[in-house]
Amino acid sequence: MTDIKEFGEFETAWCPGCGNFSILKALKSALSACDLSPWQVLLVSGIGQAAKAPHYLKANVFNGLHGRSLPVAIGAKLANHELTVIAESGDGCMYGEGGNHFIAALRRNLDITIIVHNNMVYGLTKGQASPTSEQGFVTKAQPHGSPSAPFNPVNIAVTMGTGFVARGFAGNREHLSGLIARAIKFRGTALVDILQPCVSFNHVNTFKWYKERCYELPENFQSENRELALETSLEFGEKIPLGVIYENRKKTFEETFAVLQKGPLYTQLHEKKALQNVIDSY
Amino acid sequence: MTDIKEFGEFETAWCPGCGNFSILKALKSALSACDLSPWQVLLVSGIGQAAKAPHYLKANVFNGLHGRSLPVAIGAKLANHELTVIAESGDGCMYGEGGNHFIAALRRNLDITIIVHNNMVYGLTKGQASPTSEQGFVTKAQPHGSPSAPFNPVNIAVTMGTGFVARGFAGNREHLSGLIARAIKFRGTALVDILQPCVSFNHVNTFKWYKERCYELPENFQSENRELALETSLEFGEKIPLGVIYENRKKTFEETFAVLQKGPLYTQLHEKKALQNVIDSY
Amino acid sequence: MKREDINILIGGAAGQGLVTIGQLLCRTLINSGYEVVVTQSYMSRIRGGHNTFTIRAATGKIISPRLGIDILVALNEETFHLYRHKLSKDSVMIIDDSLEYEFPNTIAVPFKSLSAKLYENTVALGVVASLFGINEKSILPVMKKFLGKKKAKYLNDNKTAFQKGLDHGNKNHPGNIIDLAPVSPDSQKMMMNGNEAIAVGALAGGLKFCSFYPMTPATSIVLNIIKHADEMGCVVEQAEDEISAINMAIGASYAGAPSMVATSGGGYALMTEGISLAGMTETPIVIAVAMRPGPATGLPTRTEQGDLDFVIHGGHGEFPRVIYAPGSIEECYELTQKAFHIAEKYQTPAFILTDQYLADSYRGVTPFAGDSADPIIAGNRPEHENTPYDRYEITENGISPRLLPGHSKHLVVADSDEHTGDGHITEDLQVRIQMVDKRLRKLTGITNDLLAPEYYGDDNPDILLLCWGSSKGAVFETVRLLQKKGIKAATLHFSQVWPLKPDLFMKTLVNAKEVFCVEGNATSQFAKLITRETAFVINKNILRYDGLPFTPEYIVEKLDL
Amino acid sequence: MKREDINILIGGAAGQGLVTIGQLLCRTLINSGYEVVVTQSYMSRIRGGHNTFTIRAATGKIISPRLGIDILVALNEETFHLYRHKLSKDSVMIIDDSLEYEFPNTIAVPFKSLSAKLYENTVALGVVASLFGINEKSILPVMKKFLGKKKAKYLNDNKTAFQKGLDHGNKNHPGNIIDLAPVSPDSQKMMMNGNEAIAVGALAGGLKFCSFYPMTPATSIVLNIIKHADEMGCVVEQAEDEISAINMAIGASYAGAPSMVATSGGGYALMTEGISLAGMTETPIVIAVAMRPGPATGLPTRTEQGDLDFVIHGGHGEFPRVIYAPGSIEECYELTQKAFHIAEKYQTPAFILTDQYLADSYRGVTPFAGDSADPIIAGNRPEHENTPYDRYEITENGISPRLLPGHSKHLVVADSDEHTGDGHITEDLQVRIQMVDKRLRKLTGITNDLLAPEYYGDDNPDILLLCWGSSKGAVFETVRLLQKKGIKAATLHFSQVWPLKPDLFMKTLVNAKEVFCVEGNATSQFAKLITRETAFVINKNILRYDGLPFTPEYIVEKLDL
Ligand SMILES: Cc1ncc(C[n+]2csc(CCOP(=O)(O)OP(=O)(O)O)c2C)c(N)n1
Ligand SMILES: Cc1ncc(C[n+]2csc(CCOP(=O)(O)OP(=O)(O)O)c2C)c(N)n1
Ligand code: SF4
Ligand code: SF4
Ligand SMILES: [Mg+2]
Ligand SMILES: [Mg+2]
Repeated sequence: MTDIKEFGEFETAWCPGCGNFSILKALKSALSACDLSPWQVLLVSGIGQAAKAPHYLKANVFNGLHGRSLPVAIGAKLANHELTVIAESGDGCMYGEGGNHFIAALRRNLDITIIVHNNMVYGLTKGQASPTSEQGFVTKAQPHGSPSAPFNPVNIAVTMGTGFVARGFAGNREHLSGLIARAIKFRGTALVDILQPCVSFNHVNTFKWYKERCYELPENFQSENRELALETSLEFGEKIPLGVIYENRKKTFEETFAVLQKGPLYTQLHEKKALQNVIDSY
Repeated sequence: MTDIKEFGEFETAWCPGCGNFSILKALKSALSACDLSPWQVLLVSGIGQAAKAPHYLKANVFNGLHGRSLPVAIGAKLANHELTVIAESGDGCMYGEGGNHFIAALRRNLDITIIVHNNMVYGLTKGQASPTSEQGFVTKAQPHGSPSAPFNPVNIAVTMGTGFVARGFAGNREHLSGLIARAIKFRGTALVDILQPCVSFNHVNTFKWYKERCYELPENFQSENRELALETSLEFGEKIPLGVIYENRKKTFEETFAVLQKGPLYTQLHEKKALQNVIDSY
Repeated sequence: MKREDINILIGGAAGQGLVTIGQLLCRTLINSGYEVVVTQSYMSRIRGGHNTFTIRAATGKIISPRLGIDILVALNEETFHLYRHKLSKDSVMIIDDSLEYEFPNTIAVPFKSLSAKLYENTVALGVVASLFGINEKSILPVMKKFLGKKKAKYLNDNKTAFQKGLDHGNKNHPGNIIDLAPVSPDSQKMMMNGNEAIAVGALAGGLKFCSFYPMTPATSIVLNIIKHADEMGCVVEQAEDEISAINMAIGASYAGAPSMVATSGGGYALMTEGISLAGMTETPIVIAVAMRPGPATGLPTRTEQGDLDFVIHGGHGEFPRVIYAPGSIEECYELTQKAFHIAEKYQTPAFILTDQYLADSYRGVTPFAGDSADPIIAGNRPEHENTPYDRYEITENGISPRLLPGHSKHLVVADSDEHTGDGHITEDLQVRIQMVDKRLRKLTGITNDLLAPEYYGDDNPDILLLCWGSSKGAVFETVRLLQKKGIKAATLHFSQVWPLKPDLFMKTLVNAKEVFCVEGNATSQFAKLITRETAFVINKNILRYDGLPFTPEYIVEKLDL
Repeated sequence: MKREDINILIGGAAGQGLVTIGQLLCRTLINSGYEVVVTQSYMSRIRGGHNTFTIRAATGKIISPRLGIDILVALNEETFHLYRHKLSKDSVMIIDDSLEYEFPNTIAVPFKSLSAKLYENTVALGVVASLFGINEKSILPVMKKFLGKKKAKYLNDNKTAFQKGLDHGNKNHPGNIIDLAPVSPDSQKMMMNGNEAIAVGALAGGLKFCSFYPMTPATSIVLNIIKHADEMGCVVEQAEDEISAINMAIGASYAGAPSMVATSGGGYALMTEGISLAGMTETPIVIAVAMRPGPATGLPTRTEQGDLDFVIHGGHGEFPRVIYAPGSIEECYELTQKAFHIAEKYQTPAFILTDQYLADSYRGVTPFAGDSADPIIAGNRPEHENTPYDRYEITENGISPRLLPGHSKHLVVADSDEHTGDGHITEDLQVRIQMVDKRLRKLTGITNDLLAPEYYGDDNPDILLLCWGSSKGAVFETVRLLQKKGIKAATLHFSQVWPLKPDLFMKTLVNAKEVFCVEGNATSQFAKLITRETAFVINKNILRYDGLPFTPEYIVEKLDL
C-alpha cells in the first residue's frame, strides 16, 4: 500500500458540495490500496467537469478531447501495457460523444479501467440532458423533458459480457474506493459507473434521491453469474444496487498480441536486418 | 398493395451470388405489400455495398456518408414525418462507423425502419473484420483473427427496449419480406438485421453456414415477452433464430413533439406576428 | 463633472450572480437611454474562479469595449486584489467592508449584515444604482422581466436587497464623480447579445430545424432558438455528437426544413465531413461557428478569431461556400437571415463566423422589423418539373431545381458519390467533369451577391486598418481615436470573409499609405487571405490571442505611432 | 522495329484477375531490366464493371504514364469496345475469338476452349508474354512469389494456362511489330507502388503503432504494414472509426510508440479535431492522406489532388505542421521516414499527402538500404530532467523535453486545454500567450529543415511548370517533350508543400517567362498557396479533375502552344 499522500492535494474547479470530490478521494485511496505510485499510473480523460479530475492528483495524465478518452487510453495501453491505464470522464463524455468508443472498448477487453462520473447531466456546459438523463428530465435545452430513453451503461456492459462491471455511489466513498481498487486489479476491461450528485444542474437525482435508493450488494453476491448480473443490472428505479455486478475473466487483448509479450513498444527498436528483409520481400 | 413493378429493375454493382440481391427483392415486395408508392418512401443509406441498394429501386433516396445514414434519416423524418423513412446500410456502416448513432437512434424511438445487410465483414473495402465478425475471423487486416468480441445488434436492441427487433436471412426471402413489411408498419423504431452471405469476402459465414443454423421462430412466438426476447436474442451459434424477436409499442418521438402535429415542417411557414413577438421579448 | 462614457466592471466568482446583476443594470441603463457594450469574461467552471461582466455605458454612440475601470464592483476579495491597482483617481470602488483599502472613492458595503449570501449581488446592484440615481421604479420592471419566472419570494427578497444596497449607497456616496450625463429614456430598445441575434435572425430567415451538441460559446444560440421553438414552429434536437448534428440537419434540409447547426472549433472539426456532404448533395445548410481559442480545448470560454482558415477550407473536395462574419448585433441578425437565403438560393453551406466576445456582448439595439423578414421557402415548385425529374440538371448558373421528397410524385435522389443528373451514382468521368463545373459555376452568382466591405474614415488615409467579424467595433473606434490625434485614418471591415471580390476593395488598399490588418489570431489569417486573393501584401499585423477581445486602446498601443 | 517505350493496357471486369496478371507481367518486365510505370484505374465495386491495369514499359528512364495503347489485352467484350478505336496501326490487340474485329494486328484467343474461366487471365498473360519472348523460365519464379502461398493446384493450373497462352501467342504472332528492345536483366530491383513504399518508409522510420479505419486508397498502406508487423514489432489496430484511430495513435505516441494513421479525405475530415489535439499536446504523429476525388464520397477509387488546402488548414486553432507530397516511389519511402523524424523532432503532426494514382502505381525501384535508416527514438532521456519536470517548458526553439509516461518517476502531463509548463490546465492569459508563441516558434526550425523544391530543365525557361506531389513524373516528362520541340522548359516540383520558404524558389519563378501550375484539382489550390506565401500570381493553370492522373500528352495539349 502506497502512502495516499503521494497523490497530493490540489485545488479544484468544482462546485462546493459536488459528488466529484469524494470520487477523487476514493480514487486516490484505491490507487494506494493497489500499491501503485503516481508514475506507474496513467489517467486519461476527456472534457467535462469529471474530466478535470486527473489534474487533481499526481499521476501521468493525458487530458484529451471531449468524448475521446477511451481511444487515447487504448493507444497508450497498447504502446506500454506496463502502465496502469485508467480512463476517467463524465457520462456525457463516455456515453454520449464517446458512445462508439465505449461500445468498441468493451468488445476489445484491454486491461484498462473505465471510471465514469455519472451525474446524469452535462455539467460543464451548464445542464443539458445527457445519455443517462431520465426520460422527461427538464433542462433549458429540453424544456419539454429529455425525449429519449436513458442509456443504462451497467446493463449494456453486462449484456456485452464486459470483464468487470460495477456501480458505485459518490455518497458511499469507502465502498466506492473498494470497487475502484478491484476494478484496477481486475485483468481486463473494468467499468465503474459512479452515481454522482451534481448540485448545480441536477435537482432531480440529488444526493438524497440516490441515498434513498442505493443499496450495497452483499459481499457474497455471485458476480460471476451472468443471469443474475443481467437481472441486477436492470434494476434502476426504486432500488439501485451498488457493487460489483459482473465479473468475467477472459483473455485480454494484450495477451493475444505476440508483439506485446516483448515489453512496451518503446523498448523494441527494430533490427535493421528485419527491415532489410522487409525491403527485400518486394 | 402497390404493383411491385412500380419500384423498377436496375443493374447493380454487386457480385453475382451476393445476398444483397434477395434483400433488395424482399424490400421491394415489402414496400408493395405495405401499399406504398415510390414517392412516399425515403431510403437513406451510408456507404458500402449494402448502401448502394437504394440506387436499385425507385424511391426518394439520400445516399449519404459512411456511417451516417441514421442521423440523415432522423433529420428527414423530423422534417417530414409523413414520409416512410428507411435507413438501410451494411453492418460496418451501421454498427461500426455509425455505432453511436445506432445506440442513440434506439433511444429516440422515431417511427423509422433500420435495415442492416449484415454480412459480418466490410465488403466494399475488400474484406476487413466488421463489428459483427466473429472473434478469430481471419482477414488480410486481421491475419491473427479479429481480436474483439462480436457485436450482437439484436441482443443490444432488445436490451435497450427498442420498439421492434427482427432478424432475417437473405436466403429466406419471403420470410424476410414479411419481416420488413411488419417493421415498416410498426410505429416506432424497427430494426431488421439481415444475415447476408458475402461470396467475395466471407468464406466462413457462407450461405450454407447460415442455412444450417437459421430457423424461423413460430408464428405464435411471444414477441411482446421481454425476457423471452432477451433469451432469444442471445441465441447465435449452433442455432440462429429468425423472425420478430421483440415488439414494444410505446410513444414515438414524433408523437411527443407538439410542433409536428401540425404537419411537415415545410408546410409551416412562420407568421410574422410570431416573429415580432419573439423580437419584442428582448 | 458629468461623464459621457463610463466603464463598470463587476467581478466575482462563478455562482455569485454577477451576470444577473450585470444584465439588470445593463437593461436599466438601456431603458434610461444610454448606449451600452458588454464584455463578459468567464472561466470554464460553474462555481468559483474569477469572472467579470463589464458594462461600458455612454451617452453617445459606442460600439466597442474599452480599457479602464470607472466603477469596480467587487463581489469577492479576489476581484478587489486583481483590480484595485487598475483604478484611476476618479474611479469608484464598491467592496466588502471587511477589506482593507486606502482608495478614497470607496463604498465599503457590509454585505453580510445587509443580506443573505444569495442576495449579496443584488445589494451590490443597489449600491451601483445609487451612483446613477437609478431608483426602485426603474429597476423593478427589469427585475420582473428577468426574475419574474422564479418564485415570488425570490423576487421580493431581491427587491429588498436592492433597496438595502441603494440606501447604503446613497448614504455613503463618495461625491458626484461618476455621474453619467442624462439622456432621454428609450425603453423601446432591445437588450441583445450576438448569439441571441443569431438565433432571432435564424428564426426570421425561416429556420425550421436545428440540431446541436452543446459547445461553448455556441450553445446559447440554440438555447435561444429553443426558447421560441414552439411559437415559431421549429424542431430542435440535441444530437449524440456533432457528426450526428450536421447529418441530421442535412437530412432535415433535404426533406424541406431550413436547417442550422451551431458549434465551436472542435465541433466544427467533427462536422467537416458533413459539410462536404452538403456541398456534394447541394443541400442548403447554415452553420454557425462561434470561435474560442484553440488548438484542441484551448481556452473554452474565451474569444479568438483563429478558425478562419479552417472554416474556409474545412471539408474534403471542392465546392462553393459562403462565410459571413458579423461585426455587430445587427449584423448577427441580418447576416444569419441572409445566410438562410443564400444557402437556399445556391444550395450550398453558408456560415456565420462569430466568437465568444460577440456572442456574449449585450448591446441596446433598435428592434428588428419582423414583417420585413421573409422566411425562405424551401425547394422549387414540383409542377414546373418534367418527369423524370433531374435533381442535378446541368444548368448555366449551376443551380438545379430542388424538389422536396414526398412533396410530389417526383423522386428526389441525392448522392454523396459523384452522380448523374438524376442523382444516381456514376463513374462516368465526363459526367464528373460536368458536375464539378456545375457546382463551381455557382460561385459566379455567389460572388455577384456578396457583401462589399464597409469603409469608415478618411479618404486616402495614412493608416488603413483592415478587420473582419467581431473586431469591427474596436477598430471603428480606433479610427476615431486616431482622427482625434490628427491622423488620417480609416478602416475597411469585412462582414463577408468568403468568397472575396478584389474589385470591391483593391482601390482602397492601394490608396492607403499604410495598411494594417487587425485580427484576433496569431498567424494573420485574414491578411494572408487577402494576399492569396489579390497579391497585395500586408506585413503590419495587429494580433491578439490571449483570449480577450480587442479594445481601441490595445490597437493604438500596438500601432506604436 | 524494336520499340523503346510501349504501353500495355489490360482491361476487364473486377474479379477477372487483371491485377494479378498485371503484377506478374510487371514484375517479369522489371526482372528483364525494363523500366515500368503502372496506372491502375478501377471502379468502386468488387465484381464486374470496367477496370484497367496499364503498364508502360521502356528501355530507358520513364517516370510517368502516357497516352496511347500499344498492346490491348481485353479480358472482356466491354474492354474491346471501349478501346478498339484508340489503337494505332502498330498496336496489337488480344481479344476473345468470339468477337468480330477488322483490326489487322489481332490475336484472337479461344479463351473458353483453352482454359477454365478462372485461368483466362493467365492465358492472356501467356499471349502477351509471347510478344516479348518471355518464356516459362522467366515467369515461373514470379508466379511462385505471387501465387505461391495459395494451393499448389492453383499454381500448377496457372502454369498450364500460361503455357497455353504462350503457345497460342507464338503460333499466332502478328509479326515483330511490338518487340521491346532488349536490355540487360536486373532482378535486383523491387517492384513497389506508392503505398507499399509509404508502409516500408514508416517501418524504416521506426513505426511501432498504427491504427486505422479502412478507406480506399489508403487501406493498402496499412495492409502492407500489417504484413510485416510481427517481424518488425509493430502493433496495428483497426479502430471503430477514424476519430478513434487518430486518438489511439496519439495515445500510443504519447506513451512512446512512433505512430501513424492512414486515411483519405472523408476520414481525414473526421480526424481534424484529433490533429488539433496533437498540435496542442505536442504529440508527434504521422498522418498519411491518400487523396481521391471529392466532395463527400465522390469517386472513391480514382485520383485527385483536391485536399491540399484542407490538409494545410484542417484542425481548429493554430499550430505548426509539416506536409510532404512525394512525387515518386522513392520519395514515398524517404519522406515517410523523414516525417517520423520531423514529427518527433518538432513534436507536431507531419503529413504524407499522396493519391490513388501514386498509391497504386507500381514501378521498378532500386532496393532501399535498410541499414542507413535509423528508427526514431521516442522522447528524451528522463535522467536529464529536473524534478518537478515540466513537459511544456518554455524554450527558445519552442521544443520542450518530451518524456514518456511510466519510463521514469517523472510525471508526464498532457492537456488539450491551454496549460502551464507542467502540463496542467490554466486560464492564465499571460501563460496563454507564452504557450502560443512557444508552439509557433517551432516553425523556425521546421522552416530551416524544409526540403527545397526540385528544379529540372533549362535555365531561364520560357515555360516553367510548377507541380507538387504525384504529378511530378508527368510534368518532368512534359519538360522533355517540350525541349524536344525546341522550347526552353523547366519544372519546379514541391515534395514538401507546407510550410513554404519563398527564398528557395522566388528567383526561379521570377526568372521564367511564363509560369504554369499543373495540379489535379479544379480550383488551383497550390497556385493560390504560392500567391498567399509570395504574392507571385500564377494565372495559367493546368488542371485535371476527372479522376485520372496527368500524362505528358494531357499537359502539352492544355498548354496549347
Ligand atoms: C467536440 C466537443 N463537443 C462539445 C464540447 C463541449 N463540452 C464540454 S464538456 C461537455 C459535457 C460534459 O458532460 P459530462 O461528460 O457528463 O461531464 P460533466 O461536466 O457532467 O462532469 C460538453 C458537451 C467539447 N468540448 N468538445
Ligand atoms: C469516413 C469513411 N471511412 C471509411 C470509408 C470507407 N468505406 C466505405 S464502405 C466501408 C465498409 C463497408 O462495410 P459495410 O458497411 O459492412 O458494407 P458492405 O460493403 O459489407 O455491404 C468503408 C470502411 C468511407 N467511405 N468513409
Ligand atoms: S456543475 Fe455539477 S458536476 Fe460540475 S462541479 Fe458543479 S456540481 Fe459538480
Ligand atoms: S463484396 Fe460481398 S457484399 Fe459486396 S457485393 Fe460482393 S458478395 Fe455482396
Ligand atoms: Mg455529466
Ligand atoms: Mg458488411
